[in-house]
Amino acid sequence: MSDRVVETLKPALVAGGVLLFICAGGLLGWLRQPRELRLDPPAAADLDQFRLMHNGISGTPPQSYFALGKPYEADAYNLSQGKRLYSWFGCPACHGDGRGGVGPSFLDGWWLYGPEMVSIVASIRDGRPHGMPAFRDKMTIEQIWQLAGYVQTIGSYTPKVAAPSRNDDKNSRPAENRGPAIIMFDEGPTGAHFDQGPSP
Amino acid sequence: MTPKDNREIRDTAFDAAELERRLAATWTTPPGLLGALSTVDHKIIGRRYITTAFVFLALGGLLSLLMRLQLAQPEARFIGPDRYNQIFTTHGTNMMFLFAVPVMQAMAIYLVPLMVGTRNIAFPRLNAFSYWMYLAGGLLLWIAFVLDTGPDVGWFAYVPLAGPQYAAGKRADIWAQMITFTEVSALAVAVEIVVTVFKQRAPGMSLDRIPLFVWSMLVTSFLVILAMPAIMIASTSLILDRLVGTHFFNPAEGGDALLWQHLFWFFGHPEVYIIFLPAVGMVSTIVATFTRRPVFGYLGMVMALIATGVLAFGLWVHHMFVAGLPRLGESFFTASSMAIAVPAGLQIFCWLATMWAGKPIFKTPLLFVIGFIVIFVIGGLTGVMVASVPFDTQVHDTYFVVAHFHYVLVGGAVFPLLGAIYYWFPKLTGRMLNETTGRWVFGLIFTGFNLTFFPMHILGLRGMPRRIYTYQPEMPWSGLNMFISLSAIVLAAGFLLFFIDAIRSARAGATASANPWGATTLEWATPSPPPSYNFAKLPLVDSLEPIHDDAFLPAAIGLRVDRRELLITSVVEAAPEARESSSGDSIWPLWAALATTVALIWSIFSPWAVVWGSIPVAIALIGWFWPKDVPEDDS
Amino acid sequence: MSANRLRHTALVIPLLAWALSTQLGQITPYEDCQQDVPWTALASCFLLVVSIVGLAGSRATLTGLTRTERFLVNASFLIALAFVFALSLQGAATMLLDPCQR
Amino acid sequence: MRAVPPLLISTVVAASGCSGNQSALDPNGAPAIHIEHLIIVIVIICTVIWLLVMGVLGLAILRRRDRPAEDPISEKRLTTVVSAAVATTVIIIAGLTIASFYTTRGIGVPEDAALTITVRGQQWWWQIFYASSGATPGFQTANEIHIPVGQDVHLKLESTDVIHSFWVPSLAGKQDLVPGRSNGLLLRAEKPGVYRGQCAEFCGLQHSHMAIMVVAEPAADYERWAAAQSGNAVIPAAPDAVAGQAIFMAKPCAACHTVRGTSASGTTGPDLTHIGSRQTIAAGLVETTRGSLAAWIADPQTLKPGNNMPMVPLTSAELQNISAYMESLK
Repeated sequence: MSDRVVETLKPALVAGGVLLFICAGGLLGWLRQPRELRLDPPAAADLDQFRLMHNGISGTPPQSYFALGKPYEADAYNLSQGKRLYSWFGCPACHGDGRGGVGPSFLDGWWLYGPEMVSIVASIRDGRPHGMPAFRDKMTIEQIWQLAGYVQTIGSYTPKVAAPSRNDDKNSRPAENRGPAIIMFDEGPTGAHFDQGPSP
Repeated sequence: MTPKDNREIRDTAFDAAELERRLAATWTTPPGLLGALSTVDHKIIGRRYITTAFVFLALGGLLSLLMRLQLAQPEARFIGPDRYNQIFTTHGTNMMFLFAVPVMQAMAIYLVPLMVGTRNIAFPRLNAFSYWMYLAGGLLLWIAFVLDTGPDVGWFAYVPLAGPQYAAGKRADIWAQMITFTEVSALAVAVEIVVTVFKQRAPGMSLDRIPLFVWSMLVTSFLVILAMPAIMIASTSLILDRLVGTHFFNPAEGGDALLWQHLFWFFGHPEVYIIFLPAVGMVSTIVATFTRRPVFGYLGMVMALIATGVLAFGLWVHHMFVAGLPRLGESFFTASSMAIAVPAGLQIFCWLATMWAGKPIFKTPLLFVIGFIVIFVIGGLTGVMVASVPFDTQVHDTYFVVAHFHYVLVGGAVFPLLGAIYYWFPKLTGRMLNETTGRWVFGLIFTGFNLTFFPMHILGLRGMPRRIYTYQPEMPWSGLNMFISLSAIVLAAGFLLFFIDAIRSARAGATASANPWGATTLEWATPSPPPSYNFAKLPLVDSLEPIHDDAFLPAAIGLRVDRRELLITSVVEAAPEARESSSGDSIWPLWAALATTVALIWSIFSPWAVVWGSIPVAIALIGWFWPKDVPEDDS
Repeated sequence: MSANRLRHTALVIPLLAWALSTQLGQITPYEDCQQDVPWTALASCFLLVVSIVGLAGSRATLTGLTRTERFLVNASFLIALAFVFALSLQGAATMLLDPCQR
Repeated sequence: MRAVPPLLISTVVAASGCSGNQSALDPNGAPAIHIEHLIIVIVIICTVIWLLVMGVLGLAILRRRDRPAEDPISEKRLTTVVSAAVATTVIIIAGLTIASFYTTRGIGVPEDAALTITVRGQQWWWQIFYASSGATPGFQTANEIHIPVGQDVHLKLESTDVIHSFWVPSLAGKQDLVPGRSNGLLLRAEKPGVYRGQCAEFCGLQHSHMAIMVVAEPAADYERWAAAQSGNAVIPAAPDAVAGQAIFMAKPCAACHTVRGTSASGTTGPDLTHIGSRQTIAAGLVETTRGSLAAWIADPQTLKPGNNMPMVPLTSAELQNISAYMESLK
């Protein structure tokens, strides 16, 4: 009789085995890099060392950025931090909720310096002509990367795995996790948009 | 086929040996993997459920040891705040949703059909489905935890912290969907138990002859049916807020952060009684068996169960005494919370009276019941304390409350549960647990528990809040915390010994007879473990104690033996009404559960999953309900 | 009301009265405070009276019951007593507490 | 509860003599004293009940059984005893409930408090606003509340992000700070002293390090303090502090923090105008000294992982100067 019991217990034992497997995985997960709350100073210094094309558009991030797993584009926590910084550092004063104002809009998918992280980081860090101030002395480089990741998300050029959190205030524009702009904004035969603020 | 034609295949037509052979052929689950995956036998599913729930208990226990390791010293650096928040959230969620509620329902899945004298639970395929859903929900939570995306917002997931703005990533979504899994499975089991108790009782088992454990599971099932929809609404609104962009809980857009708390605790407080009431039933059963007399005051016990069950729905605001509601409205909940002490006290007095008047035999199950009374009375009295608004403003969200609810839930539910495992282990496995080891298990757990949790009352009064991952060295808490952490090792050793004993005894324990304790409820009138058809002939019940000399009065019913048939009886008097077929084994519940799992997990990532994911669910349900061309019932 | 229905008033009326009172306790204190009328106390006392009437009604007809029926009626009477107790404590709260206090 | 608590209460009270402690058993404010009386009454009654129940349980286990189990007379006696026990329970419960209601009346918020202070919860610090009164203009501070002894103080509790809970156990029970709502709490210190409190509602990563200090002092001292706090920051004189001020303005610090009277006017971090006068920094994390300020500024994420202050790269000289400047802001 008890053999039958053992037999019928088998699926449960299998389930138990699976759970123990998870437990072992838990130890592995322990070793997995946790949510990065404090970036090592050398890593932060390295994030400052990206290379930019001479025209200020596009470039290459430092190798360490890829080694970290592109955390400022792929990690919801960093994107959410970026979103907070967006309001903390007064970005809405010029760019509004992303629709633009004094400064250009991020929403239309037409960016003067392109959608690459390096360009955005450079824009924030060093400033740009026609009124974009440099935030080099106001923010740490880690914050600048977080903010850049968020700004890139507003434009939503490419699909992302992660999305920043939604603000608990009135929704005045499309969400950051909508479909990528690259589909919605086909360049078409007409070329450049004329209504997006001053050119560099 | 007319009844006249199949008279020769009724159970009245055969002698005992032939009847058992034929019933076994009809009811037994086929061997092999397919058989294991498609079985609808309530005993197999019940055992699976219990085993899985205890695995989750062990995992949740490991998490609590990690927390104690971190809290043993001030400003310890063993676990960071991010991981700690995941650990305490997963510990709470796991213990409430994956251990406590399922294990109680699992005991009912196994025991209720046996105790009411029927051959299978009502809706057996739904039962199989509910187990797979439960397993999937548990795996979702634990896999997420391992991948460092475990929920980190507390098991209560208060908004706005769990809302779209402050809980980045998928962590809170995983929590909300995992709740949905367990809701589905718990609701399914609750419905099965209500129908089994109301319509499948053995003839003669009128409402005043139902065993107290069955009464408690009946009340619990109604609580599940009424409370779970509240959390379903809550978790669904939360996930809509987070994924779709609704604003139920967003004050900036006319939502309300306190709405979440009302919805959550409207479920959350009855949840405590969903866990506690089955334990009350277990205690009554064990007390009756080991004092050699029926429980004193059957009427009072039933009254207490129902009154507690209903009052449970009027207590939710006592979790919100400091949220800023009018004190007058809060005091209404003080009144109800205090009033619930009366039925609880009545139960304690009845058990004491039973032990006083009976001749107690101090086997391990009764030891756990005595431990239960010692601990639960403390938990109940601290419950009276936190029910008072001014008292609660000091101890709410402190370690006092941590101590209180562990006294209520571990003392009030886990102690009876362990007693119940020792008591029903022969019926579950056909073997006995070791009595000597059992005494050690009880001693270690009882001592370890009190040493671990009693000092937390004092910590709470001395100002230590809950859910902190560390505390500063200048706070006067480090001595007691170190003491608690060391005591937790004793407690863990007790549970470890229990698990070792259970695994060893399941394989090599002493073989159990049909009724090793000399008990008087129906499950003991069939072999240990019971055959697939539970009872060769259905029992006839003539009193609260239907077993006389280890046997019951067999009823001459005339159920067919060539297909699975049950007897349906009336709700109040349990008079026979009809014969009804009970479903056979089927793989479709598993497919349906898999399809639902895919849809639910996918919906964390895209709302479109609700649309596309419903197609496989529909296919699985069509397969499940495909007509079999068999008449359903005969009057 | 037939005797059969009257018997079950104990199970239904005090429970409903208590549930209603609990809900009103979340609503009326705001009105009390604004209008300076003790709505909560009035509602609470009224519901207490109603529940006691329901309780008494169930004791009016106890003859001619089967064993199971008598069991149910007795159980519901005892259950109802717990709710009358809770209601009277709620009534005491309305007497002692200021509805404006938060 | 057990026999221990009354004894323990007295030892605990004796042990926590220093008033910086946060303990519900060391009350120095009117509401907390009311509640402590209730706590003691309920704990004593419950301890007695528990002892009685345990006594009956022990007798039930140990008593000699010479009579047959099923005796109709003893059955009837049991019914009487159990009914009496239930009746006693009803009476005790009613008594405790009424006692609780009376205590509730004693801890309300008065209509006419002498002083109203707005406390706003933030992840993970307390922003505090004093309204202008008489000659003193309104001002903002953080993580430290000063109140005059023996006067009713009304706290208005608000939150800008998630739910927090204001709890200074030696002065009063706790009250939540809920976004979208405004709650109130009565504080009334009966004795001068420093009372520590802590956020009691789980609010995220640094819920553990969100302490608040309530300094109760005689009215004259309080007035002096309020007048000093409402003024602009002192202009540094020492050379290292002067250098520190320049660095503070040039580095990211000024983008988040306000130092009144300078160009630093960020609003996302705590107001630092008089940080040198506060007892602790980083919401009760460490005492305010030049060393702890330097440690905090050098690496806030190691001391309080996950908080919103970033690690700003500074040379050791810069760090020394900035901490000297911070310390000088008395």
